[in-house]
Formats: sequence, C-alpha cells, structure tokens
Amino acid sequence: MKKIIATLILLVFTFYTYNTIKGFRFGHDFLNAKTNNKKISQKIEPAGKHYLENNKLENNASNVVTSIVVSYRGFDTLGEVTVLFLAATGLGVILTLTKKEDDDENENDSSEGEPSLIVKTASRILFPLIFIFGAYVFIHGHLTPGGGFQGGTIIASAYLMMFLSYSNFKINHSIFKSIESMSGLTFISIGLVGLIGFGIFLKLNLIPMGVFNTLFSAGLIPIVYIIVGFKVGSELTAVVDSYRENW
Amino acid sequence: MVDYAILLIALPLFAAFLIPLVAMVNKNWPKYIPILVTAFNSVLSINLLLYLNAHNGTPFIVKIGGFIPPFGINLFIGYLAIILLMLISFVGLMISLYTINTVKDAESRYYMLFILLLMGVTGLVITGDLFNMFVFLEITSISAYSLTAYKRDGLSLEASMKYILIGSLASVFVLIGIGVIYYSTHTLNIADISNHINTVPKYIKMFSLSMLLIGLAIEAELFPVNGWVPDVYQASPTPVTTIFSSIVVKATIYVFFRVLFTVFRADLTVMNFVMGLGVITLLIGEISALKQVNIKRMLAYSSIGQVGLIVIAISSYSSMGVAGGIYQMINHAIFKGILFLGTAYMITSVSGTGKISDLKGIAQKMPISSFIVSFSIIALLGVPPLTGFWAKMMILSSVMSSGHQIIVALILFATVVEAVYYLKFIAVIYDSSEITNSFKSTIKFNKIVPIVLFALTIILFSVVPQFLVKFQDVLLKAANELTNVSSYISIVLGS
Amino acid sequence: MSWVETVYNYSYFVGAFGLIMIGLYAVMVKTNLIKILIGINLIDVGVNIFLVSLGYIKGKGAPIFSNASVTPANSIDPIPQALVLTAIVIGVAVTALSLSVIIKLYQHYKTLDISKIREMRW
Amino acid sequence: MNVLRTIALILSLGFLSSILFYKIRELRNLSIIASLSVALGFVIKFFGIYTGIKRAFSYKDLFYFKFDAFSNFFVVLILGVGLLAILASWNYMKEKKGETFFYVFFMLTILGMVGLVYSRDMLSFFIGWEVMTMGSFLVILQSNEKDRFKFALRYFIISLIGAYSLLWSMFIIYNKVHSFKFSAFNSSVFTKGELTTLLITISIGFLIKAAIMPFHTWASGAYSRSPLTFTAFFSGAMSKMGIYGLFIFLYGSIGLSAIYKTGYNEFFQTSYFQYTLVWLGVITAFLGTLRAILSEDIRVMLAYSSVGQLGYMLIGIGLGSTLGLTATLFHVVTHGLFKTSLFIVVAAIIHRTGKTKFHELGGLINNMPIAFIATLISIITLAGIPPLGGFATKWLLYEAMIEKRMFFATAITMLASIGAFLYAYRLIQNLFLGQRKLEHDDVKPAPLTMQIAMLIPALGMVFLGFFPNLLIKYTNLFIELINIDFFKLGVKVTDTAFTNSYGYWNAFYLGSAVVIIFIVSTIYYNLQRRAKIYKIGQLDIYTAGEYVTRETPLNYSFNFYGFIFDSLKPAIKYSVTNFITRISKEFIALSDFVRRIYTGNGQHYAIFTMIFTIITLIYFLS
Repeated sequence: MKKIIATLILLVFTFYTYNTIKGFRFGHDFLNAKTNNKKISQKIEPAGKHYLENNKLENNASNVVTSIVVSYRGFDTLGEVTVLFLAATGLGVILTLTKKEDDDENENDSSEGEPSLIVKTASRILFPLIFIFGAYVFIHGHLTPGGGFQGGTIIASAYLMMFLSYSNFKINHSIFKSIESMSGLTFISIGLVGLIGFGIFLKLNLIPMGVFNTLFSAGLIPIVYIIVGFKVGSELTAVVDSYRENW
Repeated sequence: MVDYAILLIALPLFAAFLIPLVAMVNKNWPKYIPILVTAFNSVLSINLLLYLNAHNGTPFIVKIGGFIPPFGINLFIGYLAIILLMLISFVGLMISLYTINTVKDAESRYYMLFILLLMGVTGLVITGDLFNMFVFLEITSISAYSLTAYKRDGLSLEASMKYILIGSLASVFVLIGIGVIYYSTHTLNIADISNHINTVPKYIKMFSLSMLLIGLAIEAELFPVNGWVPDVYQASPTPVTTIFSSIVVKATIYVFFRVLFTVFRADLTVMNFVMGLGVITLLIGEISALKQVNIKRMLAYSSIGQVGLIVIAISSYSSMGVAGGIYQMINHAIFKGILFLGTAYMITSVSGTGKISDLKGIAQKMPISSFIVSFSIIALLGVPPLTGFWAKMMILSSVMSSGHQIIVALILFATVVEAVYYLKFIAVIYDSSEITNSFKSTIKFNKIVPIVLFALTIILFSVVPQFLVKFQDVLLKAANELTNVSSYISIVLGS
Repeated sequence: MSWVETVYNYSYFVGAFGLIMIGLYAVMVKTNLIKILIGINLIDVGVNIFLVSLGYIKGKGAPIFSNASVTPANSIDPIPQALVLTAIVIGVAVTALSLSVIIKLYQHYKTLDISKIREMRW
Repeated sequence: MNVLRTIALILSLGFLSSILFYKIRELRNLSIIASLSVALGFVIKFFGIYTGIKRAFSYKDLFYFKFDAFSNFFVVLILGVGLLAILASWNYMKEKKGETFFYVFFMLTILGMVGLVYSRDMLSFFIGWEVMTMGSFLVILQSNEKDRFKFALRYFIISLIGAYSLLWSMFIIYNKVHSFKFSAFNSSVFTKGELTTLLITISIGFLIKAAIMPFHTWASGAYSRSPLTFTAFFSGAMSKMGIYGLFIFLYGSIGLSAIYKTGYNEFFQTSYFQYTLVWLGVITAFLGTLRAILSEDIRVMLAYSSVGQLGYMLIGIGLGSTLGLTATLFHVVTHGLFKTSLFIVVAAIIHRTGKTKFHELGGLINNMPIAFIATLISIITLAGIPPLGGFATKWLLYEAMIEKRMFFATAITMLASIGAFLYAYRLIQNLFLGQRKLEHDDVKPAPLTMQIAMLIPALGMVFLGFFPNLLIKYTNLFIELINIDFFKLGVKVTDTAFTNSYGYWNAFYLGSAVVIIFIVSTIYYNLQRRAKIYKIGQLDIYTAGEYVTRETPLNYSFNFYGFIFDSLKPAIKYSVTNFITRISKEFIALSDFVRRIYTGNGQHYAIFTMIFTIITLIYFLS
C-alpha cells in the first residue's frame, strides 16, 4: 500500500519536474547571451558574469569560486561555519551520556577489537602527511580547487584514521574547543575590523592585495580560509570524537 | 551610519563563539551571556527604530563586504523588520531571564544553541538574499533540532527525529526552488529576482514557487506539513518551546510571505491557495486542541491555529489585512510567551508531568501567575477592549472586504472552539475543590518577572489609545513594506 | 524534441532528479531509520548535482585563473559551485546531527523501526 | 461638561474604587452604591431635559455615543436594578468566598451595559456587549456552587457564539456601508439574500442573550448558579439587553421597510422574519412556563419563568407595531421589577435556610413577613392579574397580536399566562404558607438591605399598577425616537388612562376600586372575626384517629404539579438541552477523530509532505 502511494506520488512529481526541466537549456551560455527583453526596467548583467570579470580587480584571487565563497558571499560562509559549529555543539549535547545509562555499558575490553600493528604503524606515519596535505589545501584555497572546508575535512579524516587504529587514542578536548572558539572569534573579529574601520562588515581587502596567482594575494581571503580550515578541522574531529566516545 | 545594524547578527555570533572560552573560566558565567546579548539587541533595534523615524520611515539596506546589492549580500531593514527584531530581542530577553536556573544540568552548550537560534531568526528577518535566507533557515532549524533533543529522553529524541526528517525535506525543497529560480534569473538577490521575475517562463516560475512554498510552509507550520509541530513543542524544554511558538514561527511566516510577495509577485490564485491553507490550519489546529490532556501539547495545537489565522490575514493582501496579521504576530508572541512560561512555572511548582489535571486548583497557591495566565487567555480570545480584539478586528474586516464571508464565519467558529478549551483550562486552575498535588512554594523572581512584564505589554497595547493609533500607523507602514514590491526593488537596487 | 533526446541531453538533470526520487522513495517507504537517513542523503546529493549542473556551460572550464588560457569568457558560472559548497556543509551537519539522534533513539527504544517510535501522537 | 462623560466618569470611579478597596467591605460597597446612585440621579435629572434632543459625542470617528431618552430608559433600569442587587448583596455575599471580586466584576458588567446602551455605533456596542458578557461570566464564577464552572462555561460559550454571529453581521454591514454607525445603514445597497442573512445572524446574537428558545439552554444553569443577588440583576436587567439590541438593530438601524423587503405576508401584514420571531416568542412563553411549572428547584423555576417572560417581550418585538413595541417596553419594566424582587426574596430565603428546593421549605410567613408581601405583589404582577402592572402588558400584547390576526398564537399565549399563575402560586403556597419545617422555627427575617431591595420594586409595581399611563407616555416617545416615524401612534394617553383603537384601560379607577373593596372586606372580616373567637391551629386535625405532630408532613409540596409531569413525560426527553448536549458530544468525538491525523509516525508526516507537494504542483502547474 505504502509503496503504491509512494510510487504514484513520485510519478506525478516526476511528470511535473520533467515538464519544468524541459524548459531549461542545458549547457546554454547564459552568461554571455544577450537579452533583449523589454520587460526589465533596468538591465543588470548576470551576477556570475560580474564575478568572473571583476574578481581580479576586487579580490585578486585566481580561484573565483573561493572569492565568491569568502568575499562576495562571505556572509553565507559565516553562516556555514556557524552551521558546522551548531552541528558539533548539538551533537555534543545529544551524545552526552546521562549518568543512568552510563552504568549499563561499562565494559572496557579495549584489547579485543584492536587493529594490527601494521595498521597502527602506517597510520602513525600517514597522520602528519595527511595533516600537512589538509593544511596545504586550505592555505592554497584561493589558488587551487579546495579551501577551508575541504582542508578541514582532510585534517579531520586524519584524526578519524587515528581513532580507528588506536582505540584509546584521545584528543585534548579543551584545546580543540579553544581552537574552535578562537577561530570563530577571529573570523568575526576580521569582519568587525572592517565595520569599525570602514563601516563595512566583512571587508576583506584591508591589507595589500599582493600579486595575482601567488600565495600572498587576494587580501584577507587566505587568512579567512585558514581560520575556516582550523575551525572545520577541529569541529569535524570533535564530531567524530563524540561518536566514538559515546557509542 | 546604520551599518552597525549588522551587529544584530555579528554580536550574538561572537557571544556564541565566546561561550566555550568563558565556560572554561567559570561555569556559571555563560548563563548571563544570553541576557546581555538580547538586551543589547533590544537596545539596538530600538535605536534603529528611532533612526527610521528620523528618516521618514524609508527602509534602508546594509551592504556586507562592501559590494553593491545584486552582487553582494545585503540586509533590508524597515519597520516590519524592526517590529520583528524588537519582538525577537524582547521575547528572547524575557526567556533568557526565565532560563536562569531553569534548565537542568545547565551547561554552556545550551546557551550557545539558544543564542544561535535567536541569531538565525534575526538573520531570517533582515536578510535580502535568497540563498542567505536558506542558510539562516538552516541555522535556525539545526539549532532547533538540537534544542528539541536537549532533554535527551525518549520523547525529545523522538520529536527531534521527526523534526529532522521533515526539516530536511523542507530544506531540499527550498534548495530546489532556489536553484530553479537562480537558473532563470541568474541572481540570488531578492530585489533583483523580483525585478527579473516577469521574464521567467510561467511554468518554471510556478514550479519554483511551489517548491519554495512547500519548503517554507513546512517551516511556517501550515497544515498538511506540520505533523512535527505538536511533538516538538511538547518534548522540548519550555523556554525553547516558547521561542518556537513566539518567534521562530513568526520569522518563518515573514519569510514565507516575503518570498511569495516580493520574490514571486504572487497573484490572486496563489494567495487564495495560501488562504485556504491558512483556513485549514486554523480549523485543524483548534479542533485538535480540544481534547488534549497535556498542557504543552494543547498550547502547541493552539499555536498552529494562530499561525493559520496570521496566514489568512496576510494572504488577504490588503494593507489592512497584512497589518492585522503583523499585529496578531506580536500579540500571539506575547500571549504564548505568558502561557508557556506561566504554565511551566506552575508545573514545576507542583512537580507534575505536564498534564492539565495536575494544575487543579493551582490558583489558590499561585494567584499572580494564574491571574496573568487567565488574563492573557482572555486577551488571546479577543475579548474587547484588550489587544487581541483589535488585531482580530483588522483581520476580519480585511478578510471580509476581500469577499470571503465564509472564511470570516470559520475564523469566528474557530475562536469559539478555542474559547472552549482555554476556558476549560481556566476552570481547572481555578477549581477550588481540593488540591491533589504536593506544592513547593517559593516565589522565584526571575520566573515571575518575565510573565509580569509580558502582561504589562498587553496592558500597554490595550489601554493606551494614543499609543494604539500611532502603532497602527507603524503597522500599516510595515504592511506596505511587505506588499509594495517596486519600492523594495528601488530601495535595494537604487533607482 | 523527443523524450529520449531530452533524457540524453539532460542526463545530469535526469541523474540528479533520479537520485532525488530514489531518496524520496526511501524516505516514504523504508521503515529503518538509517535507511531513511540514507534516503535523505541521496536527496541531498541529487540536489547538489542539480545545482552544479545548472551552472554548467558547454565547452567551458572551471573558473580558476591559474594559467592564462582560462579567461572570464571561457569559464562556467561560478556561483552554483559556491552554493553547492555551502549546501554540502549543511547536509553534512544535518546528517551528523541526525545520526546522533538515531544512536540515542536506538539506545532508548531498542529499535530502529520508525513506525514503532511513536510515543507522542494525536 | 458633557453628561455622557460625567456618567462614564462616575461609573468608572465606582469601578476603580471597587478594585482599590476590594478587601475593605464597607468602603467598597459604599463607594459603589454612591457611584451608582449618583449616576442614576444624574440620568434621571437629565432624563426629561434631553428627551427628544440627542446629545452625542464621538471619539476618533470610531466610537459614537448618544444621550437620549430611549437609552436613558434602559440605563435607569440597569442602574436601578444594579443598585438594588448590590444593596441586597451587602448581606447576601457577606463572608462568602467570592465576595471580594464579586463587586469588581459586577461593576464591570454594569459599565459594559451602560456603554452598549449609550453607543450608537456597532463597534462600541460590540465592545460593551463583550465586556458585559465577560463580566457576568466572571461574576458567576464567584458563587459557591460546586458545578458553577460547568454552567458558567456553557453560558460563556453560547454567548460567544451569539456575539460572533453579531460580529459577522456587523462586518457584512461594514463591508457594504463602510461605517459602523447605526444611522449609516442603507438598505438599498443590500440584496434580499444579504438582508435575510443579516436579519438571521443579528437575531441569533440577541436571542441568545435573551435566552429565547431554542437558544435558552444556558439560562437555567447560569441563572441558578450565579450568586442569587446577581441573578436578580441578570434576569431583571441583563437579559433585556437582547431586547434592546433587537430594538436598536432591527428598528433603529435596519428599519421596517428593509425587513419587509425580505418577504412580506399580506394576511398577517408582517414579514416572514417577524412572523417567525413572534412564533419563537410564543413557543418560548409557553414552553418556558411549562418548564417553570415542572421545576422543583426555586432558582430553576425562576430561571425558566424569566425565559418565558422574555418570550412575551419577543412577541412584541416581532409584531413590530406600535402596540407591540409599547407592550414590550412596558413589560421590560414590569418584568425588571418583579423578577428583581422575587430573586432577592429567594436569595434571602436561601441565605437564611440554605435550602433551595420547594419541598424543603414552607410556612415562612411568620418569619419573613416583608418577603411575603413583596412576593405577593410580585406574583400578582407576574400572573397579570389586575389591578397591578402585569395586566396592562398582557392587555396590550393580546390586542397587538389580534391586530395582526394571529389568533392561534394569541390563544397559546393566553394559555401560557395561565401557566404563569400556576407556578407563581407555588411561591406563596410552598414557601410562605403551609407547614413550617422543624429546623426552620427560628429563621430570622431577611437582612435589612435585602428587605429594602425587595420592597422598593414592590412599591414600584403598585405604582405602575395604578399609573401605567405615565410609563406609556414615555414609551410612545421612545418609539418615536428610534426613528420609527412611520408608525402612527396607536396608544393615546390621558392623565389616568390610555386608549387605543381597541379599547380603553383606566388602571387608576380599577385599582382604586380594588383597594376600596379590599378595605371594606378587611373591615367586614375583622368584624366577623370579633364575633366568633374560634381559632384553628395548623395541627387541629386527625388522620386515621392519630394526633398529628409537627414531624408529620402535612404540606403537599413535593412534585406539586406531578400530574402534568406524568402526562408530558414522553415529550420531555426531546428537549433542546439534550439535543445541544448531544451535538457537543458529537463535536468532541469529531475533534478526537480529527486530531488522529497527527499519527505520531514520522514517516506519515513525510508522506503528507509529499502529498502536499503533489497537490501544490497540480494546483499551480495545471
């Protein structure tokens, strides 16, 4: 019964979606297409085109996606960081063991599920490498594909590997928490500096823009991305840690 | 210089990130941070109101990152936003006062989530960018998911699970809608989309509209998609429930209509559909509330009904109706603030489980809060000359003049149903036969003060006619901001 | 344009909405909470693919000007990519949160069947 | 200073002092009584001056009030009855649980009523109406009865339905006329259907407050469960607000020609709507009387008696002729007087004995002589026996009905007035005469304030009985005032009599004759008694050769009209009350069914979401 209803619903949904998509022109070059529609009172170019063309002037970052994420739509990114922060916090709240349940599962047989020595050794070697790779990704966020989120995730994956190979691997919670908070505070502080100095929140061209397509370019974008990288890395690690500790 | 309006968002965010550090220094400090933040926001929003009054009431925008509107994200602040901001910060302040020493094993994370929830709602109200709105919607809902599960017992986890399930669907629909509308207009700025919306083929526009409508209807608690609401309201901690009912819904309703009115320039067919949804929501909510035994669940259904009423009012699309809807938003926020906080205060005093019958005869022990709760119920029912009546008058007259006589009759019918269960509740708390429950009586000032302040607000709105007349003026201007698309566009994009 | 042609040309859209449909089917039919969560993730992925494919322009490349051959004129629309980045992060956050809720629910009810977890109703 | 503002100020001061001194009994009561009497004096002082001249003021073009004789008529009734009721409450409510807030809410009710009576726009009328309902609801909650909540709730909910019916019709009018003023009504912009809707919704609103069948279900409970001194006000003044509303809406605002537009019957020379009203009144008068006859509880009996009496007033309204309206206004006054008096008597008896049933009481004439006199005068008025005022009402009413050729209805109404005599007789027979119960031997007379409160209306009734023409002089004026200018004045008034096309009624001569006969017969009786000194006590009888003691019940008072009850038994289960109870039960069952849509299963909610998606898509995309 449920299956039939679901199928029917999806069929109707597909029908209308199909009809809508039919109206799209896939791969159409809308950025450079000329509109001669007289209905619009003021003609404004597509935002994407504006970003592509003015990016070098305004942000001096060779990766346009990065400059959109961090600079043009930096407010979104602030929200995004907040969402991750929220998820980590909420996870901590939900997974915190209440004392009653604590007594039931008090068996600490750590030796049985322990991985083999090869795994342990390999992960010990790989850990700094992955860590550095993550750092590389977020430091070069304005030059190459990648950035704070990606780099942070890679770092978290390094910690995940350590959690998997060492069942008693522990991280220092207060340090991670402080990193999380400090990086968040720094992000907002950068925004507030712009507000105090120029009356513009999240103004990122406060420092010299540097030479295009080099590490020291794009104003504050790399710095913000480094902060984001730290934040995402510590948050995701905390998430993974919460799962591991409270399962 | 109104760029400091961004502090409405930046400061709570700053405070939320600061809380873990503060908690490391002293475990007791974090609980005062929400009070500081909401107090600051209250002052700031009053300041903005004064600014707006001094500048002919023309709404202004705040550019973030210094980019000109269609290319950067901007905030849009007018009377409507300020009314909602004041509501958010005032109710938030009251609830944070109430929350001190309330949440069991109160930890810093609760206050972080609390502040971020308020921040998300604030962002929803003032943002001028469609995708940014989505981000704030997600901030709001994710903090709401976590706060719902905060008690960590079976009920709250269950509620949180349902909320997440439906909320994810909502975000998916919103995202699809935003994608389609972006593809058709190549912009995400609300004003810019609105400027281009007439060039979009009708089929695609309507598809996008229905996607956004579904997604936002879920958040705005409209009928067929509000299954999560009663559970979430019942299971979450009472201060959080109060925020859901008083603030979050109001902000989502605002977003709902901002999208319909401004982004899509919705026409009468859409508005009739929405009005139908509102009517069904109103009826189902009120009728379902009739046989509830749990007080919070009853209030939850009542909130659903009130949402229906507000939606009916705003979807009438006349300035009077929209103004009435906004007025009812304010009223309902205050009434539900009193009702949730007051009943929670009573329930904690009798150590009950939240059943209505637990509160039998409580009025003899707690006369002040019982009186205020009854008073707010009477005001909520729209007994003249209290404030609920004027809002209802505005709503009814506008719905009537838009030619929906039957809907007026249905609204009145729903109010009668509402009166039945609310008065039954009053009858229970004033029942003098005997008190079955043990009662531990200590007047807690931090609990009674918010309730009393809320009640004073009702009296202020009801009794001072000069204030009322001026207030109506502001309401009409706020309504105009919501309905007048061309002025929105010209303010954001420049003429 | 026949429907075969549409499907062929719009394979990204078809794939995206196919994923969405599969996810929705899982959400509506499967009773196991983990499977429902997988369904939600499928929908998320589908929507993300949909968003990315909206910005695609035939014959153009990624908008990263690291060498001179890439110019604004032959780059695709960068905005959907930025949006997808945000959407992915949000999806991850929701998934993480809901997993934790499911874990706790399982510990509490000893079941993952959504139709049995209904203490609150009516 | 404006008269209206002064009255509002005086009454508000009384209200405020009732709040301020809510714990100090003497100060509170005195200030309330003072404010009410000053206001009453004020109204009476300017009553004549502003007769015909309309003093008005408006506020913000939204609220519009008028000080004219028609309103003053009702205001005098409200303030007078209110004053008596509060006077009686001084002793009645003393040291009772709800005493402190009783006065606050009582004053609130009076404020609302005065406001609605003076208002000349629908908005302020409605506000006053709701304040009145709310205040009376709260007063009912101050009584000591156990089941007061149940009945108060029922009263409030049904009143709310009425009020919202009224509100709806107000919006229908406002939507067309764009003004809430009564005088702004313009029947030409309405279609016939709309007018019919208007008339029906308006009359539902007011018939509920007047407790006309089938909307009377709240009345017996609310009347009998509220503090009885308030019931005196409730039945004596407040129920008339429904009548006042019908006056002002139907004849003052909408107008007779617009009512005729909805359908006119040549034979009865009236519209179908009015014809229905008349029949509702007749049925109410008959069935209300019947229920009163069958009641065993004094309070319930008086409650149903009120229902029946309101039926008479509705008949007059429905007729819409000068004679009918005069009869109604006249009956408003007489009913106000005798119901106030009767309820205060009953309050005094219950206050002293604690008993509420007929068969638990008896022989109280020696304990409460003043109450007996008041009761006697009241029931003579109630039953419509000449020479007291009740007769004039009936006379005018029958004439008005016959004028419209409603002979069958007249017959039933006459039957109902005989019934009124039946139940009124019980008040004398079962309460004051007969055998006194043992435990009531040392029952003290009614408290002083209550004695005053019950005697003043009795005096008023006697006065009205002798000089009905004085009142009718005014009622003619009022009917003129509410813009029914196309009525020819059918009732002519001389100094001692009034005349209409059907006859002539000189109450003074008849009353004097009765008094003279009474005096003569008293003298004769006393002379006779002096001749044969032979006193028979109550116990000077034998049954089956046994002496009768005080314990033996001699009085036939339980199930007094049992034979009527037995014969009507099959019909009684079909009462409206049962019907409404059933409907409300069904509705609650429905609500239980509706809320099951929230199944609690998260997956169902997801499916609902998808169904909603499909519906939305189908609605918008096809």
